[in-house]
Amino acid sequence: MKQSIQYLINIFSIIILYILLFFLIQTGILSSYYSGILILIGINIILATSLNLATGFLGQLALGHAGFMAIGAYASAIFTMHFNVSSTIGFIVSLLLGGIISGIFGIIIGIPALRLKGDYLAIITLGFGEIIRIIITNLELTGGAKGLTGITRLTNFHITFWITVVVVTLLYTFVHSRHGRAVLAIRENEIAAEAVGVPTTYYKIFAFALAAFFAGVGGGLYAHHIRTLMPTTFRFIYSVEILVIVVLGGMGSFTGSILAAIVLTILPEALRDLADYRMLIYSIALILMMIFRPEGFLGTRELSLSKLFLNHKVKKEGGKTQ
Amino acid sequence: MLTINNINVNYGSIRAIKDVSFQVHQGEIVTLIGANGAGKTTILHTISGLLRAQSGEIIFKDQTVSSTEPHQLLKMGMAHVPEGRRVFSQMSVLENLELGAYTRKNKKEIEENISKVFERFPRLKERKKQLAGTLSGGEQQMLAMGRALMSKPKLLLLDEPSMGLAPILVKEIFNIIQEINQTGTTILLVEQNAHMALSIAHRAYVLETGKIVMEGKAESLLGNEQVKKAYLG
Amino acid sequence: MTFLQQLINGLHVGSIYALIALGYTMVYGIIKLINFAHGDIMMLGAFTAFMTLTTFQLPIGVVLLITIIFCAIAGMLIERIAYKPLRNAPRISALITAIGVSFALENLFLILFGASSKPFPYHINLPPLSIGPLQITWITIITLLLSVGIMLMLDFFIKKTKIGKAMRAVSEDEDAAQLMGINTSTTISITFAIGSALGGVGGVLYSIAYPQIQPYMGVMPGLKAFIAAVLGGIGIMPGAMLGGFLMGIIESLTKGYISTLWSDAIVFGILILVLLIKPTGILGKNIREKV
Amino acid sequence: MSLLEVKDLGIAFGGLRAVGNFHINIEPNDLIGLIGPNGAGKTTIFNLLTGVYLPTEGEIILTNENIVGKAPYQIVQKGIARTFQNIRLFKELSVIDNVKIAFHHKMNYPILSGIFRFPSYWKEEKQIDKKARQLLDLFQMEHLANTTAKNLPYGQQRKLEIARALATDPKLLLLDEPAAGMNPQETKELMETIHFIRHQFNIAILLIEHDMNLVMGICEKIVVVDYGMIIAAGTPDEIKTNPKVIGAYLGE
Amino acid sequence: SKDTDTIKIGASFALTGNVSVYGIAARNGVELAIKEYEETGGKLDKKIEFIVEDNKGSEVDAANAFNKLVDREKIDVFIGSDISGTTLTIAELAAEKKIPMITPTATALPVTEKGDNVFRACYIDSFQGGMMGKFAATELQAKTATILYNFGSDYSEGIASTFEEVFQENGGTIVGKESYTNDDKDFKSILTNVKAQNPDVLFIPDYYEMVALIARQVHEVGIQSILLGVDGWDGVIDQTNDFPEAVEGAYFANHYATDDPKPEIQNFVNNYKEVYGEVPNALAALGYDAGKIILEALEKAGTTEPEAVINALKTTNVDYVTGHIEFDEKRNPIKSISVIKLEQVNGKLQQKAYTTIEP
Ligand SMILES: Nc1ncnc2c1ncn2[C@@H]1O[C@H](COP(=O)(O)OP(=O)(O)OP(=O)(O)O)[C@@H](O)[C@H]1O
Ligand SMILES: Nc1ncnc2c1ncn2[C@@H]1O[C@H](COP(=O)(O)OP(=O)(O)OP(=O)(O)O)[C@@H](O)[C@H]1O
Ligand SMILES: [Mg+2]
Ligand SMILES: [Mg+2]
Repeated sequence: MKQSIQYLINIFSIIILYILLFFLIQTGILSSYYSGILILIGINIILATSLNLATGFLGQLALGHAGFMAIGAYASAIFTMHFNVSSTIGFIVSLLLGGIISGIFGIIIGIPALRLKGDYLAIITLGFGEIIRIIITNLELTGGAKGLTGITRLTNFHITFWITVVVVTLLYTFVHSRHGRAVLAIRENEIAAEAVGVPTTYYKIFAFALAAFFAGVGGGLYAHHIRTLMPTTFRFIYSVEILVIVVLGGMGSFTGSILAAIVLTILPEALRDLADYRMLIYSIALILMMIFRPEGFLGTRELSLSKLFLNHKVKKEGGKTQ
Repeated sequence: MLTINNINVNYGSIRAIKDVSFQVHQGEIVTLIGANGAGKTTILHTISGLLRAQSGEIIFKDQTVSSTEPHQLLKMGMAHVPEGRRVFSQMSVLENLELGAYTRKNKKEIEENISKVFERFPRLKERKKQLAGTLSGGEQQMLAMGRALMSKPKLLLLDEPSMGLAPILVKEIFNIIQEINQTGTTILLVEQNAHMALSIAHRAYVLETGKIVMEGKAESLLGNEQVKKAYLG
Repeated sequence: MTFLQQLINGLHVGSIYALIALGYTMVYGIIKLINFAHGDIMMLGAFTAFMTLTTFQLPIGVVLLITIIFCAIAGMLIERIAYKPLRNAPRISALITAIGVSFALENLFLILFGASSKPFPYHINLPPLSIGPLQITWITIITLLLSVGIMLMLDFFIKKTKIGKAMRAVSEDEDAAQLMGINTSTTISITFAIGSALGGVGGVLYSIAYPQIQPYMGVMPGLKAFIAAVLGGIGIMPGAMLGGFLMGIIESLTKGYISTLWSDAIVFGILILVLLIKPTGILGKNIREKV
Repeated sequence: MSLLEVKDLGIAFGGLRAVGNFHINIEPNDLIGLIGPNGAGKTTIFNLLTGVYLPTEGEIILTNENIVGKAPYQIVQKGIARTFQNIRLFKELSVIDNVKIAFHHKMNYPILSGIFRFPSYWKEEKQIDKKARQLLDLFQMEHLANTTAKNLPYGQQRKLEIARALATDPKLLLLDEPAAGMNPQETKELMETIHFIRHQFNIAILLIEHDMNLVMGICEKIVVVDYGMIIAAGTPDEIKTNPKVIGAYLGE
Repeated sequence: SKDTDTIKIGASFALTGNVSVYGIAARNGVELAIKEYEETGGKLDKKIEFIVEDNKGSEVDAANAFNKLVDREKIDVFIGSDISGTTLTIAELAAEKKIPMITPTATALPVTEKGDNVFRACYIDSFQGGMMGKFAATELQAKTATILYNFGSDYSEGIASTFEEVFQENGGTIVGKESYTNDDKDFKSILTNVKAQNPDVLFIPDYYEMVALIARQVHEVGIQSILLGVDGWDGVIDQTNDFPEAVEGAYFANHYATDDPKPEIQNFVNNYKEVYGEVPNALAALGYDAGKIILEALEKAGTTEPEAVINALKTTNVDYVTGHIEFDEKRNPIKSISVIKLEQVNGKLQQKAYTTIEP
């Protein structure tokens, strides 16, 4: 009973938010500058929540997320360019395709990589991310170093909004199913997880591939928003930037990732007028935020609208690594 | 030697130690007993400076040490054998012992001290080149104790030295504690094995959920019905 | 013959990686922090040397000394300000802070010195040593000797000296180390001082070999050195050295015989292979968690 | 028919032969103690039985099937559950989630059903919630269901670990020093708990313990190991008086 | 814009990040052009506002920066960006919004194909590469050449491939085509191969910083070939001051020569040095010219109406610092190329105008 009220409140708030933003954009109160930023926020939310699945919930430090994003971006862009896709349906197909290819790479990479732990895993995912980028740079199909340009603009605010909602919802429902619990158990104590009957390898790879899948979807949205893909964009520093969002929001908190994605997308924009000083201030802000809130904005907690409204305690199911 | 006045210790918002006061006099063995989670370890950590009390005062050798760093306390003569042994597992037995004498300068005295520890724990001598992490539980416990003795402490804090040891070793450990005490070291002992602890201690305090609920001579507590029921089984 | 020449080329790059990797590994070994800013400390060293060379025209020995001192102090300061407050925080938070420090240093120097490269004003004027058709530059010989020497010294320092032992104790168990009377803050400061000083030396040698300095110069060598450290077994001095040499040689040979385009991919590929066979690096000890 | 039959089990770490020639027969509903000096190889035996280590030699036959080489999670699914010498809970998760995770392999709904919340998800989740609460209730821990595991006192953590192991529905339960760090009173309660679960769940139990009150008090049979080899086996009374055991382990 | 008494010129460059070398120089050039224009009392009766946004070389930032300039600042014309990725991103958006745009430095072919409002001040890669190929084969009488290019830089790659084509058409043989990447500092393994090839000329199409590093090692390895370069080489003498032998005798294509006595060039060089404390490189010069081109088009159009400005841009036909500029129908400049030779005079390197190749 209580649960269904919670769901209703959440669905209702999302629709209200959408209508509000829709209205603001339609009337031109939010110009294309702002709607562009909204789209980026959506993409960053998708990237951060999906990385959070691997890093916050599964507990594996991964530094190759930009590589998966790149696969999704190139795959979906090549698809829409090749078939001259201009419909929303076709676009969604291309996003799924990007996600699936990226997910397959997630499995291929996950099988060997996930045998390692901690910093070694970080390095190996970093390595794979770079290899993916180098391959893209060397392929004809992807336009090589010259990049891929002339991609149709198919990403818009509406589609980004709803895909973001769907991605976050799916990630959330996954984490709160028996399979998600298995993933959390692995983070908490891999040996104990195995000792209570959880096939750890399977779930590690599955969670990793799922994260890669959604990163691919995010990449597809990116490709059809920015419309120029350069291999250099997907350097490991991009993976680091996504990781920063995850940690700042709180590892093991989707709402934290959402919050941090909003803050870290807007912050550099807000600092834009400072020109050369922009990145210096940004980095100092980053250091200060970590010093004063090392567990991130939300730690492992989830913000809950229904909690605000109903004023009762919502069970938490997160936790932090290490 | 050691006086604790009304200390309160929190973990985050949870108060683990509430208004605890007690003393340890020169030359004594004092034991703290209490159920799991009563706060014994927390008190030892607070005394040796690994944790900070929210309020209250700790006086060691007539000096207030409530905010003194652990490494300074060691120089003042306080050594702590923490729960779970905490030996440096990637270092050899000998290196562990040398680290125990980290603050001391006199090489010759250190040498002598090491041979004294080896005398007391012949097992360690056999294994002095071995990495501490590969020692068995009991040997690690001996090492932890020997390492603490290397600093020539005036006051030794012991946290459950008998945990996880085979019966034959439990007896040995308590013998050694008494021996150390007889050579002039004051001892504050925390034990689950209340029976053994009370039988070697001079005085004892009983801790319940962060508060001291009883204190007295060890023998009298050993005969106390309440204590018997709650801690001696 | 070209093969030997390529090997020598590889050793040169490798010894620079090794030098930087030593500092990386040192800091990692003690506080388990991937100090992302290490490459930028190297940049700091290069700029310090640049400034002292151009404004005061001091001899290179003095310049090196000043650089070492300056970098050591900078390293300690960074540790105190940015890392120490996070000592008990999740490790990954400290990693993010290190990334923040790295960005901050780069952008600070960008503002101070601009983005364009400055030619580094010191170089060794001796002609390369020729052995038959082989050419070895003096800077190669110096870096090679220096990195081997420093590695041996550091290894001795950490294994045998009192401070070295204290460092290892801190790295294993900070609380227990404190209970031994070790001042952990000081010990960690010393670690950072040494690590950063090495970074500084690396920066100077790097700038002599590739005489161009700019604010982002530390990023790539930093990353490569880190990979070298992991390859050899992070936290292990001879491992860093070996990893550095190997990386340099692999890079040089792939560039010479296969293709530059794939050289990074091949380096990463080999790294991945090594880690899969030996999950803790070439010299890493395989410590299984005891159940 | 024996529940578990172990023959000639052995393992070496590097040069060190930690366990050798170990053998044991466990019947359904047996309660057996495994004792021996520190470093004798007791925990290692547990690790071999649960698939954490691969034995260098020997057979482990669980109801007619050799389980050597099976992964730990498979062995759990076949019916051997365990607790750990140093507690390994899912620390940051709630008490009830700790238990629910252990029901994992008894649940059936597929991943898609979980993600898209098909009816099977709701049905099974509801069942499991009920079962988990019932189990906690048996341990008088239902009121702690939403507490984060790491915040439990030590004794409760041990109990939770046992409850979690039971949730996997084992035929054989391995307990590694369940009384370590407990005072005599708590140990007594633990003894009652062990008795209780043995009858309630009708399972066999093999336990490692250094607390002789507990071992002698509840075990019907005791196996003593030293240097990885069995040095004695028998009833508590036989063991208590066995000179080899006294010399190596009990003392006096 | 609606604002009648100011003209807003927007710009976006990489002012931070690892390609800021290019961005900052270009920005400085544009800034100087506008400053000079205002100081010398340009003929526009409106105030000029110059708004620059950093894009740190990232496409995302470039899109945001451009959108902000258009939506919030309501700019009339746009100058930027520096590298191809960000410029392509912006060109897409500028084409949609019909904002007159000129990139000072992005050489990638598709940039100006995005819309007829997009112009560029630099020559396209193929033009420059072709010219140098011909120069090597005919003027230098080279029979063999090795190309050493920056893989991953579309600029370097583009030039390399046309050079290869034209050099062969003119009877030359390419004996080696080697590549490196932007992150490389040590080229000895590649150069060891080049030494074995022993070509007449070694063509290195890249920017001066990389070139300075390579040239030094070319010398160390003992390669005797003539070095040949492109406009990106401008600035190389400052990098090789203490090691002039490295690039002595090399030729490179450029938009202009800093020692060119033409008053507008000397003016530019001196003013730039005064304001920014360094000798302007090609990127700065192109930025400067892009600024001037825009200003003159605005003047000629007499309005900020995009159509009018675009038409005015199309009719550009003036001598600038980087040469005489007219646009072809694809809005790429038709420019002359100066070939410069590096010579040592009294132990100091000097750029000598060697010849000019007309398009
Ligand atoms: N790091 C911590 N964070 C939060 N609470 C803690 C922490 N450490 C201990 N506690 C809590 O403080 C209380 C006292 O714990 P303490 O370890 O001092 O007990 P103890 O008497 O030593 O118990 P034991 O016999 O199990 O060692 C317990 O309720 C425990 O759960
Ligand atoms: N992974 C391992 N690698 C190397 N040696 C090991 C490993 N695991 C256990 N050992 C060694 O095997 C021996 C047996 O260890 P085990 O943990 O089984 O002892 P135990 O009987 O459980 O002792 P305790 O009563 O102290 O828990 C010890 O000497 C130990 O050091
Ligand atoms: Mg305790
Ligand atoms: Mg054991």
